[in-house]
Amino acid sequence: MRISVNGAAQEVGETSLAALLEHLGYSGACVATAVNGAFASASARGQTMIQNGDEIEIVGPMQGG
Amino acid sequence: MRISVNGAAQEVGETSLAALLEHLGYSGACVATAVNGAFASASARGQTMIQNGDEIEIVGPMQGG
Amino acid sequence: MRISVNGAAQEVGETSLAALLEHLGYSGACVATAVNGAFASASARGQTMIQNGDEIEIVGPMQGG
Amino acid sequence: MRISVNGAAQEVGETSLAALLEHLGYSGACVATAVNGAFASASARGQTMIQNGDEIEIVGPMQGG
Amino acid sequence: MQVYGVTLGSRLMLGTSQYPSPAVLTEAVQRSGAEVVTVSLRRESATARAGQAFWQIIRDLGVHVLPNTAGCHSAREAITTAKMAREVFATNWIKLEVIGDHDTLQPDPFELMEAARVLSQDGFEVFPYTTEDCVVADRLLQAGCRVLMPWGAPIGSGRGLNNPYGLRSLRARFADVPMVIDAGIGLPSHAAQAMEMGFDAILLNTAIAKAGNPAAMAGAFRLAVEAGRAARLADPIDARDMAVPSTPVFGQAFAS
Amino acid sequence: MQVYGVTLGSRLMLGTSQYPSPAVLTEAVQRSGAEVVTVSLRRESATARAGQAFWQIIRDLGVHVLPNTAGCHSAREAITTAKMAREVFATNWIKLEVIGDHDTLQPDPFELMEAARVLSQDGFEVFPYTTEDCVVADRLLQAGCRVLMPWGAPIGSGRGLNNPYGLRSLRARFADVPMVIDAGIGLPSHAAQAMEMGFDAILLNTAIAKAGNPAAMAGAFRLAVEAGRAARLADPIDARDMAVPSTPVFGQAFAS
Amino acid sequence: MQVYGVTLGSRLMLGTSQYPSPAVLTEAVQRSGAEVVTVSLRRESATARAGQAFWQIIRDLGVHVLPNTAGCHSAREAITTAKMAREVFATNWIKLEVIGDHDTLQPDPFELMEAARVLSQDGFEVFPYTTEDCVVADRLLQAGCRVLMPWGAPIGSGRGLNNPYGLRSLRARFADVPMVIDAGIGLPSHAAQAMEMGFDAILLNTAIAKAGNPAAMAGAFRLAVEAGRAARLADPIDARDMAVPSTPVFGQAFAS
Amino acid sequence: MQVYGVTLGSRLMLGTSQYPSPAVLTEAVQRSGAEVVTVSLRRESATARAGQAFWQIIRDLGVHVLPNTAGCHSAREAITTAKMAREVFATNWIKLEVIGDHDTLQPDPFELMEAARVLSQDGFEVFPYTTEDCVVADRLLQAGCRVLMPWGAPIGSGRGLNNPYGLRSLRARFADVPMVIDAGIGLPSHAAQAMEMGFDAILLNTAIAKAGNPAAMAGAFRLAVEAGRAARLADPIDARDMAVPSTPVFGQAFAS
Repeated sequence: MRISVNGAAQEVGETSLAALLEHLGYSGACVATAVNGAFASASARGQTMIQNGDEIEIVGPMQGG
Repeated sequence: MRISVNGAAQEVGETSLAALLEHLGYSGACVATAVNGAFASASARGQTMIQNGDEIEIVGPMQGG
Repeated sequence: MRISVNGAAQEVGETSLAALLEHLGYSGACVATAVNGAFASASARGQTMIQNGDEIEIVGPMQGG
Repeated sequence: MRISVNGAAQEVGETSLAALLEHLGYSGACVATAVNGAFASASARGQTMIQNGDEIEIVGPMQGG
Repeated sequence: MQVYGVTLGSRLMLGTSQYPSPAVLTEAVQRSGAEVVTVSLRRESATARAGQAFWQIIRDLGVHVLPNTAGCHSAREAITTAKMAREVFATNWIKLEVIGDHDTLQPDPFELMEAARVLSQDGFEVFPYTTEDCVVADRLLQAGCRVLMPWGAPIGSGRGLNNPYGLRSLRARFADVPMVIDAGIGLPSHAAQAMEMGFDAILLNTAIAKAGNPAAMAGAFRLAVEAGRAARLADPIDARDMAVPSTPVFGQAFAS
Repeated sequence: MQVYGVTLGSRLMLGTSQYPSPAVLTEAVQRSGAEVVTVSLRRESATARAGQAFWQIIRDLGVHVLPNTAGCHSAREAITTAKMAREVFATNWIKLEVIGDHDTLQPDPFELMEAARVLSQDGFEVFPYTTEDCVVADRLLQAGCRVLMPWGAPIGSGRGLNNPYGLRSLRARFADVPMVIDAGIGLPSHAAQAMEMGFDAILLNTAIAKAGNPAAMAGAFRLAVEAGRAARLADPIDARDMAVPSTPVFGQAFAS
Repeated sequence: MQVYGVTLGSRLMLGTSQYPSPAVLTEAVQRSGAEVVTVSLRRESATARAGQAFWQIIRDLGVHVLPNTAGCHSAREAITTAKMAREVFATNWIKLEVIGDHDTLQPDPFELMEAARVLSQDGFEVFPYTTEDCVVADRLLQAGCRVLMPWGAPIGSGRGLNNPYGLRSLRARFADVPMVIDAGIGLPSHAAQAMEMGFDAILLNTAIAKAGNPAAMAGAFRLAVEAGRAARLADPIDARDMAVPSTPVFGQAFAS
Repeated sequence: MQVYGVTLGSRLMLGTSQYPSPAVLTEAVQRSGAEVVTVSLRRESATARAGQAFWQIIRDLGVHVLPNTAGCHSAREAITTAKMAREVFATNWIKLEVIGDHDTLQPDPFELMEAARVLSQDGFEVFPYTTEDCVVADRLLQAGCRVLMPWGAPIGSGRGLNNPYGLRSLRARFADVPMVIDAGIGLPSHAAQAMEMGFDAILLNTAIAKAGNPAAMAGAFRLAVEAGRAARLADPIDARDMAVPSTPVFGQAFAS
């Protein structure tokens, strides 16, 4: 499947959002996720299956004004 | 029927809006009308039958800023 | 002699400014003096002889902005 | 004699201010004059003899704000 | 200037309220050179018929009439009022006022936007009374408005341009939209300032109607609006922080 | 207005400096309606005689000439310059400038006062360029001046009225003295504001001469000065802190 | 002061952006005395993990964290961002920014209101970044907000209170609602002025982070906010139009 | 800061007039941290001796005393008053006030300059109360003054800095001269603003003495003066005309 992660194209197999995060190396990181513009909570990541064309956002803390 | 005209209570019999206006003495006056907050155009006054409890507004030109 | 002290008319005999101050009850007070608009220093009061018509100012500390 | 006219050094012989103006080519011009910072009126130019070292100003109309 | 396809020779518009007498109103409108006056609606008495007499005075002025929806506090009220005004005054023009705050008579951006949308779709040519808010302005334009009427200051306050920075931003953001400063103007210098900033016209009422001599004040505002417009076109100097001499310094007498 | 016994129909006075050409200067003066223009003196070359040509242009305008002492930094310089100006321009009028600060071109109150005293005694009719300082103004009046020319802002800055509070105090303190705002005016709205505050006339130069279109700007200032004066006489409304409705609220439709 | 049930000893809140280094940020927060700092979210790289390090720095400060939705241009974006922020920062607080204009970064009242409504219903405690518009404020309160964050001036402009009259109206209209002036503050005097006007707290970032010495500037703002608050409580004198003597005039020497 | 060789730790100076009671005065001075207070002279009654009691209170404060010449309208009066003050208060310091206008209590530049010259030659260390006039300031410095006390606004008006442009020019023109803003300050934000502009200290009286809670207001002013001074040293950001984002825009979620 072809998806985008943080704006960059990625080729992935069938996977849950949780598995994708682990695969991408986010284990242990304090991040939040959205799929196609909708919030995907940490507790729901295991049940959230990635679909072809999904746009995934993985965000973490940053400075803010 | 009991209606209000420009905020004042009135007792009237069965009548159209057009007839009401004539009855009240507005013949020939350049006025516009609303029934229960909705515009009632001059051309529709003949077909507009007054209902019990109707709130009629009859307005004319005035100074404005 | 007729003089004025702080704007009030006074009748006095021949006297120095120092003696006048003592006579008026200013002994020991921290005040400064002017005669006819000119400063009369404390050290000069003994030699300053009062003339008829002199205008004496005797001022002390007050609040100021 | 050595004088300055409008800030420029000039060598001149014995002369009145009036003659100097004519000599310098100001005939007929609407100008005013000052010698050493003092106004020299037109009517006095004939009697005003130039001295060695004099600073002469010859001014005319200009734009002003 | 053009508003909704109508060419106006005068950039001053006048309210008709609060004048000492109809005669003074008439004279003030004439002295102002205004080609647009605002009017309103109220409950008409069948016997007194005050509105009919007023309407004749206005018609005799021979100017464009811009009815307002003054006093409305919701889109629904404003829409009904606009429709009644269209019938009475026989014009598609409507100065859309939807008040959101009793104290400042500030427009309500939410109700205003809704009413502007509905009325524009219904064929009205809407002149919305709004704030200097750029985002609200953008929405009003999207809703179909082709003219904006930002406030200078709260209605009747006479404060002039209360937020010049915000107004300047608004003017810059929508450079091609006709904008009429409406409300808050107290003095001719305020009107001139607004025109110098690039606003297209001025609508005012209280400053003329409540002046000691309304007709003379109308004339003063006419001149000021023309002055401000002419200055805008004549490319004014920029303000400088430090002084520069206006009389040339070369050729100065007594220079060494 | 009257200044030193001369009645003026126009309340706008113009400087003659910095124009792109003599033709533009002439047109600007005509469009402005000014009846008074300021001029200056400089070293004249016997051959070029530039001043003679300029003087002819000014005379052709048929206006009153107000020579200045621009560039002078002491009473002595200013006095000699004034005397030269009187002879060249054949007038007792003198716009007395004695500059005290190179950066702001601010007048020097001490030298100004001394020069005003000497010149007034010598028969000059002095128009002193001064600040908004009430005490200096009082001294200038005591020295014989019958007109004051307070600055709006530093010369050429175009900032308008930099200290409105101070200017208002000055105006109130000497209500009967003709006062001409001189310097700092950048826009017609500034001129209108000064007139609304009760000043009697405006003298300016840079704002017109350096505008993109000087003649058009001159026309704009003419209108603005007339607008401000007319407003002053027409008794303007006061500014209010809180808004009040300009459309009457009685008879409002939909009221309960 | 209390915001959403949390008692704060300090009335100064700080943004965490634009500092020269984390160490300077830490020192500035400490010197400011702030008990609330704002943070944001961005795309996190799995390898660089910059956000994780930053988060540790913030946690070490021991302050309340107020996440923002900076950069969002629609209610939908802002709502998703708020939900992500709640998870990351483990707080129901959200500083709700929905930008409506690219130039001025002005809030969009329509999207803001919608997002505030949805988020409030979802259990968020919303701090909406809004303008001085009283009607928008009223809607935000109806939508469930218990705090308002009106701008002083456009973000990063450092202009201070751009529309004091509008802000004063807003403050008066909702006297009991905690209001934090957010954005536009450039100098401690601006912060003191806002507090004197009765605002409850100040949130700022650029004025400290981009100062030559951020930590010292943080200390300066701390003092200014305390000064303004203390003055508000101490009942200041009113400004007067005319001067009155501060030294008593009775007993004056040399009086006749 | 140093004035006439005396090092002061506090940049706030207080007048001692108009307090509700001596106890409040004492507390206000203590809370303000002021190291300099101003005092005056009046006709002393031999029996009441009110001045003697007041003087004891001031001495107990342990601060520097700066006598003024309030109420004097001529150089001669001011010179005699200064000499009397020197003897009574045992200090060469004199705050030189020579009033030139009854309404605004504005200083008289002519009499002030003359008195400053005479007193400086006589060994006084003169603190002249003056306007923002650069030329008068220059003369006062030439007359021997080593400190200037420009007004913020008329005495007791509480208007703050009435002419910021003029004050900024004055500050820039004499960058190395200690300048104390004296008079017109109404709020702590005014004091902070003056310090941010680079003035060295603030002298005030009415704003504290006539506040509802003078001691608390004294504390507020202390903080504000420190805030403004610290900001000046910390290199503030410049105000910008257009907005810029304070939260970085790179890495923004939802960007395409």
